[in-house]
Amino acid sequence: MSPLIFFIIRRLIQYVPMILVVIIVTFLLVRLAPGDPTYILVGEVGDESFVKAMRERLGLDRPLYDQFVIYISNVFRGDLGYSYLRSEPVAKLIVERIPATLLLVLTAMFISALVGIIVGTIAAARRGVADLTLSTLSIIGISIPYFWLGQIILIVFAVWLGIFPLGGMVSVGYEYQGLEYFLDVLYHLTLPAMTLAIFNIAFTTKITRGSVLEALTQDYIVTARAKGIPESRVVFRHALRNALIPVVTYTGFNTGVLLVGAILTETVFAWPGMGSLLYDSIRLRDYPVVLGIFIYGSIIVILANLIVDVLYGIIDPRIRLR
Amino acid sequence: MNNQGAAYTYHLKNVGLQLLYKSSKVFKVNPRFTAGFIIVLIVIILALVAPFITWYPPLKTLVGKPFTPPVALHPFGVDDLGRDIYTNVLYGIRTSLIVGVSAVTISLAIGILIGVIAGYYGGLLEDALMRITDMALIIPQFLLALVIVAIFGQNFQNIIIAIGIVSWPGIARMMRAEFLSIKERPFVEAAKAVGLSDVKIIFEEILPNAIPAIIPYAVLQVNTAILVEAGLGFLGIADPNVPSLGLMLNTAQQYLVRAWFMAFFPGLVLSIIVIGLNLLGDGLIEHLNPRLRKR
Amino acid sequence: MGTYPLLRVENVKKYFPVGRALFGKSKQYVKAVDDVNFSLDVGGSLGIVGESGSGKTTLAKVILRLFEPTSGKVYLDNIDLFSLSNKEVRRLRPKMQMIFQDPMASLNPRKKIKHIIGQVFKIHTDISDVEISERVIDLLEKVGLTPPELFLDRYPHELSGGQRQRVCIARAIALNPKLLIADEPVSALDVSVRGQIVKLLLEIYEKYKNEIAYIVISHDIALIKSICKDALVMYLGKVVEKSEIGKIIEEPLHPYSQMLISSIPVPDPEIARNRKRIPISGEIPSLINPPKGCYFHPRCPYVMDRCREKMPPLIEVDNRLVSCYLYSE
Amino acid sequence: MNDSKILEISNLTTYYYTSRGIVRAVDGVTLYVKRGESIAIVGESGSGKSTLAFTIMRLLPDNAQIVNGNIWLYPEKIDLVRLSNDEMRKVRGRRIGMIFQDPMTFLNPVMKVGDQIAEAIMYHHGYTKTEARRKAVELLEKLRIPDAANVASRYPHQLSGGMKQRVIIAIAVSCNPELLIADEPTTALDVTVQAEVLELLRRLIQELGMSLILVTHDLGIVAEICNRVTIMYAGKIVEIGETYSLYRNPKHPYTIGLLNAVPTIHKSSSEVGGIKGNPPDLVNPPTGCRFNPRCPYAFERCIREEPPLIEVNNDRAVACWLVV
Repeated sequence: MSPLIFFIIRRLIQYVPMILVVIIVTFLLVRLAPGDPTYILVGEVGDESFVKAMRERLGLDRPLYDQFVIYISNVFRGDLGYSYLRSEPVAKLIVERIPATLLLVLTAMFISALVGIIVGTIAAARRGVADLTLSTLSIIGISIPYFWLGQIILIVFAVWLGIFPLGGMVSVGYEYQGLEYFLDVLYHLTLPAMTLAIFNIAFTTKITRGSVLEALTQDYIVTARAKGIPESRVVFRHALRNALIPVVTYTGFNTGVLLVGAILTETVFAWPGMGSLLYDSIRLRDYPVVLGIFIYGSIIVILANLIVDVLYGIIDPRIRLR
Repeated sequence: MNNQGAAYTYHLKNVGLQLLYKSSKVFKVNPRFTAGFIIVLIVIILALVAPFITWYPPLKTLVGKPFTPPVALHPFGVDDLGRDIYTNVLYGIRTSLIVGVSAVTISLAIGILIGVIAGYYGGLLEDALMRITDMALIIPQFLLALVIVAIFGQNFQNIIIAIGIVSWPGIARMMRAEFLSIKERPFVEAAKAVGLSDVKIIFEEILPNAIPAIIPYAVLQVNTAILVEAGLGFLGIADPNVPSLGLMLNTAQQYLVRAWFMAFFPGLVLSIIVIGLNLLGDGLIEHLNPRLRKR
Repeated sequence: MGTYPLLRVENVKKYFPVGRALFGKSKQYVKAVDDVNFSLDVGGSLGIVGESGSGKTTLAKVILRLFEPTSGKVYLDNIDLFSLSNKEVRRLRPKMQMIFQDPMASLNPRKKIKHIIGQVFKIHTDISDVEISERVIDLLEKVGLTPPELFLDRYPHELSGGQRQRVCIARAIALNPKLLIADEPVSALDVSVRGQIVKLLLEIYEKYKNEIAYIVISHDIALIKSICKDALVMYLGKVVEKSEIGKIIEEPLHPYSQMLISSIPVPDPEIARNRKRIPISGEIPSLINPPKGCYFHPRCPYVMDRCREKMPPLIEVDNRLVSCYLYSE
Repeated sequence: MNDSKILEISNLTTYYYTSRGIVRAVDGVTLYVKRGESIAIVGESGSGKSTLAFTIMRLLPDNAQIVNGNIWLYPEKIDLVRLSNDEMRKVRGRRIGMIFQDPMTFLNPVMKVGDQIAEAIMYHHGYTKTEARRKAVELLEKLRIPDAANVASRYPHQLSGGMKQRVIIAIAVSCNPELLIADEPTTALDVTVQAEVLELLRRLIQELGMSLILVTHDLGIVAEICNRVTIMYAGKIVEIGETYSLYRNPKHPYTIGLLNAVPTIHKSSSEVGGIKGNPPDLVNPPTGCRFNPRCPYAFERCIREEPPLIEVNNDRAVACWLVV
């Protein structure tokens, strides 16, 4: 077995049980919560007969152990319960919303990786005023809460200037097709993606600057300079290549933050992803959906971490062989 | 160090001015730390004197005409229910700081305990604890806190506890890393060699050397806690009886087109708090990293 | 008084598990110390020589029970150290002390000198604080940190390298140990300061000759020669040669000892350029996968067939011990 | 041996600017290196010997600065101190190569060692990647590395310490520089490996006709390979001389002390001396002769006045009032 495959398998073994843990944690929380867990698993609905039917279906009248087994097997079959308020299965509701969220997250991620790594490297290599400005900006960038940043961007660009839509993903009332549809989505995507990307650019810049700076103090940089190769090659080939390892790791850690960021940003722009769904469900006390979003969100983050971790092993030749 | 200099610092230590002397050096070296320190200081003072510089009770409705834009009597405007935004923002700072500090106290207690046990004893216990920590680190902490508050009830206490118990893993991990590296340093072995007991080695030799590395991260953790609270508030998960910057932004969301000030001021103040803490924490990290400082 | 040696080391082994299989326990071991035997009388001084990875420091730490042994026996003053509980070992610590390589790292940076040394008395005696500080002052004088008052309230980082090592030595001799192990005591110090510390170690040795035994660990044979009477050469966790230090330098028996002696740089151009040289080849192999047979055979200029088969035993040749087939039969 | 100079350093002064104050690491050093010669710069940590080496290469950290002096590189007699960064880059690697102390940290961990060697060849000679790689393998073969092609395609962490140090040497000599600067090249290695690497180095500079500046604290390895020795103390040269005569007849009290301070296998333990006191703090060095607080022969003039480096005979210069 090649070391890389071995490495990937090892990581799979590490990550998959986490999904199980998330489900167990959810179950325990529901059980530990004060009051009748039925209301959390079913939602605050008035219909007595529906509640009774659900209690039987979820085995809530049976011992804890049985409930646990039923819960786990339900979740693994993709059955997260039924949203009485929306008359739809929770899983269906969430799965429909995932693509929109992913579109937002991936766009922001792509832009910020591109911009953040370049800006961060330049800040680290240049030092001086440019660095001070850029790194101060990046601290401010990661500090501003994205939901507020989104609100301000919305007020300025949509309300005051009126050059972008107030929200949504497509223009209501038009049945665009093909390219037109694509452009319309892009038009709606601009502000939320910008909001999310600003935070993430700041984050990536900060991490990149830090680790390029660190890399530039390493001894092998002296060796590279002693060879007489151009400084740009020293920075990009020698320092950045090494600095990318922590950058990738932190990007992995940050997927959770980014997903949460997307959820909050969606709320501002009424972007039809998991975030808006979560916001509405909290207001309506539609707990099955809230729990479902927690489980699905965790799974997405776990998978993202798995991918990043494997990537990490590919970038750094030392990791694989450990 | 030359003798005169040594004698001088020695003198300072004796008169208890050591801390001042050291921090004066920090300020000179790191402008970012200084800026952060000043911002945080101002924020703390504002939180403390809030009752004396506001002229309405917090959360009281109809003290002004709803949706009044900023005027002298209502510097930040009036919200949809006629509450004075300026008053609620100042009390909101209090809430943010209380949440930040108490939640971090909880997470420090859990994190240090787990980190110390894992770092010092090692073996299977460490493996198990660290596996749990890694998982807890990956699961989106915000969503977990949200679920906890949502199903346990939206009151102030629950929010603090929820934020506290979801944010320990970072501290635990750092603490363990510090312990592992300090444990390997020869002075710990030397302490063992002269016959110090485990408990004494942990508390007298290792912990005092590990704590300084944790401090800047604790500062940044306060920040995270404040942001999580605000985020929860923004989604509507908050205690309605406590002024909260996040909850104000939640209300503002419905009136963005009509009342920009409802979103602008609470968010601005929230951002300033977080910027201050970030500058402070970052400056501390940079100051403590000798390799970066040298350049 | 018995006639037994102060320190007896019998078949001591220390294996570290390495690598972790996907499931279950690891099967590979690093044999850091593999079956070491020697004894040391009161007044004896033994040097342990070896390059990095030879297991010399591990051996010292196993003897002092800073590492738990894999197997074997160590008797100090006829007490079976390996059979003691952790608590009992702690009580015995004053009798066996160690001086570490890096004096800066082996002093707690957040404690004053008086607390670092005073701690020893606090743990093991119940003398008053006043008495402790008298003893500390006394010790500082003994190790040449004069006037002692100047050092009591300092932190380690306020001292020079040589002064720090003196503090470490003071701490080690505070409770009159029977066994004193110095692990590379001067290698972290400035060259011009090394002589001072060597002198101090010799002074202490002269003073306590009738109650103490010394072990000095170093990669530097010259250092060992200036402090010790006997030496033990280690290679990959095994003892390959043991005898009086002068003999090892004059006429090393084991090919590895020969290589080691001939590769030591001599600060005298005449000797350096005209001495006989053993051709040097290869590097120390990995401890995880040591060569079959004699561990040294891949680098040995005199390698024979049976060297590749089986590890040669440690045999006696004119009052010296060597592990090499060149000297058997 | 050709008697022409290859490098001449005159009154070179390098300071570090630290939070504690100005560290006078190299303070008015004058020195020359002849073509084909091996010269040692010996000193303890903090003597400024490494700073001197890095100053010649202009590879100082940001907080250090060349304050004064010249470094002339012959035959053109260009002053390295005054070259632009771009011009200096063309000197590095191409005309002066450098070997570093710790093979563990001085190689890029995520780059194959063959590529690390090939880099300078590509840049200075305009070779293509494939050509440069082939050249790198040839170099490794010259350094007696078995299976060189295979070694070239490995990462540093897959090689042993001695092997890595050979890669560092290969990088330094890859463009056939006229001068090689080695900063403690064997300190991080085991004794047996050290001997092997030294032997290799000696053979290599002979074959390629390079000059060598060997920076070290170890008087032992100097005796093995250098023609001339420079002793530095606290940022200044205290004695320069031809190796044989300097070891046999050291003149400066520091040199004498240093030769006595190291135990050797040819000395009995009673002969081991040592120098009292500690190396000075270069932020606030002693007045007069910097060695005076530790010198057994110091008299009043030594505290007052700094002794100049005076040539006492053909091959020896000493900075000491006793010798004047």
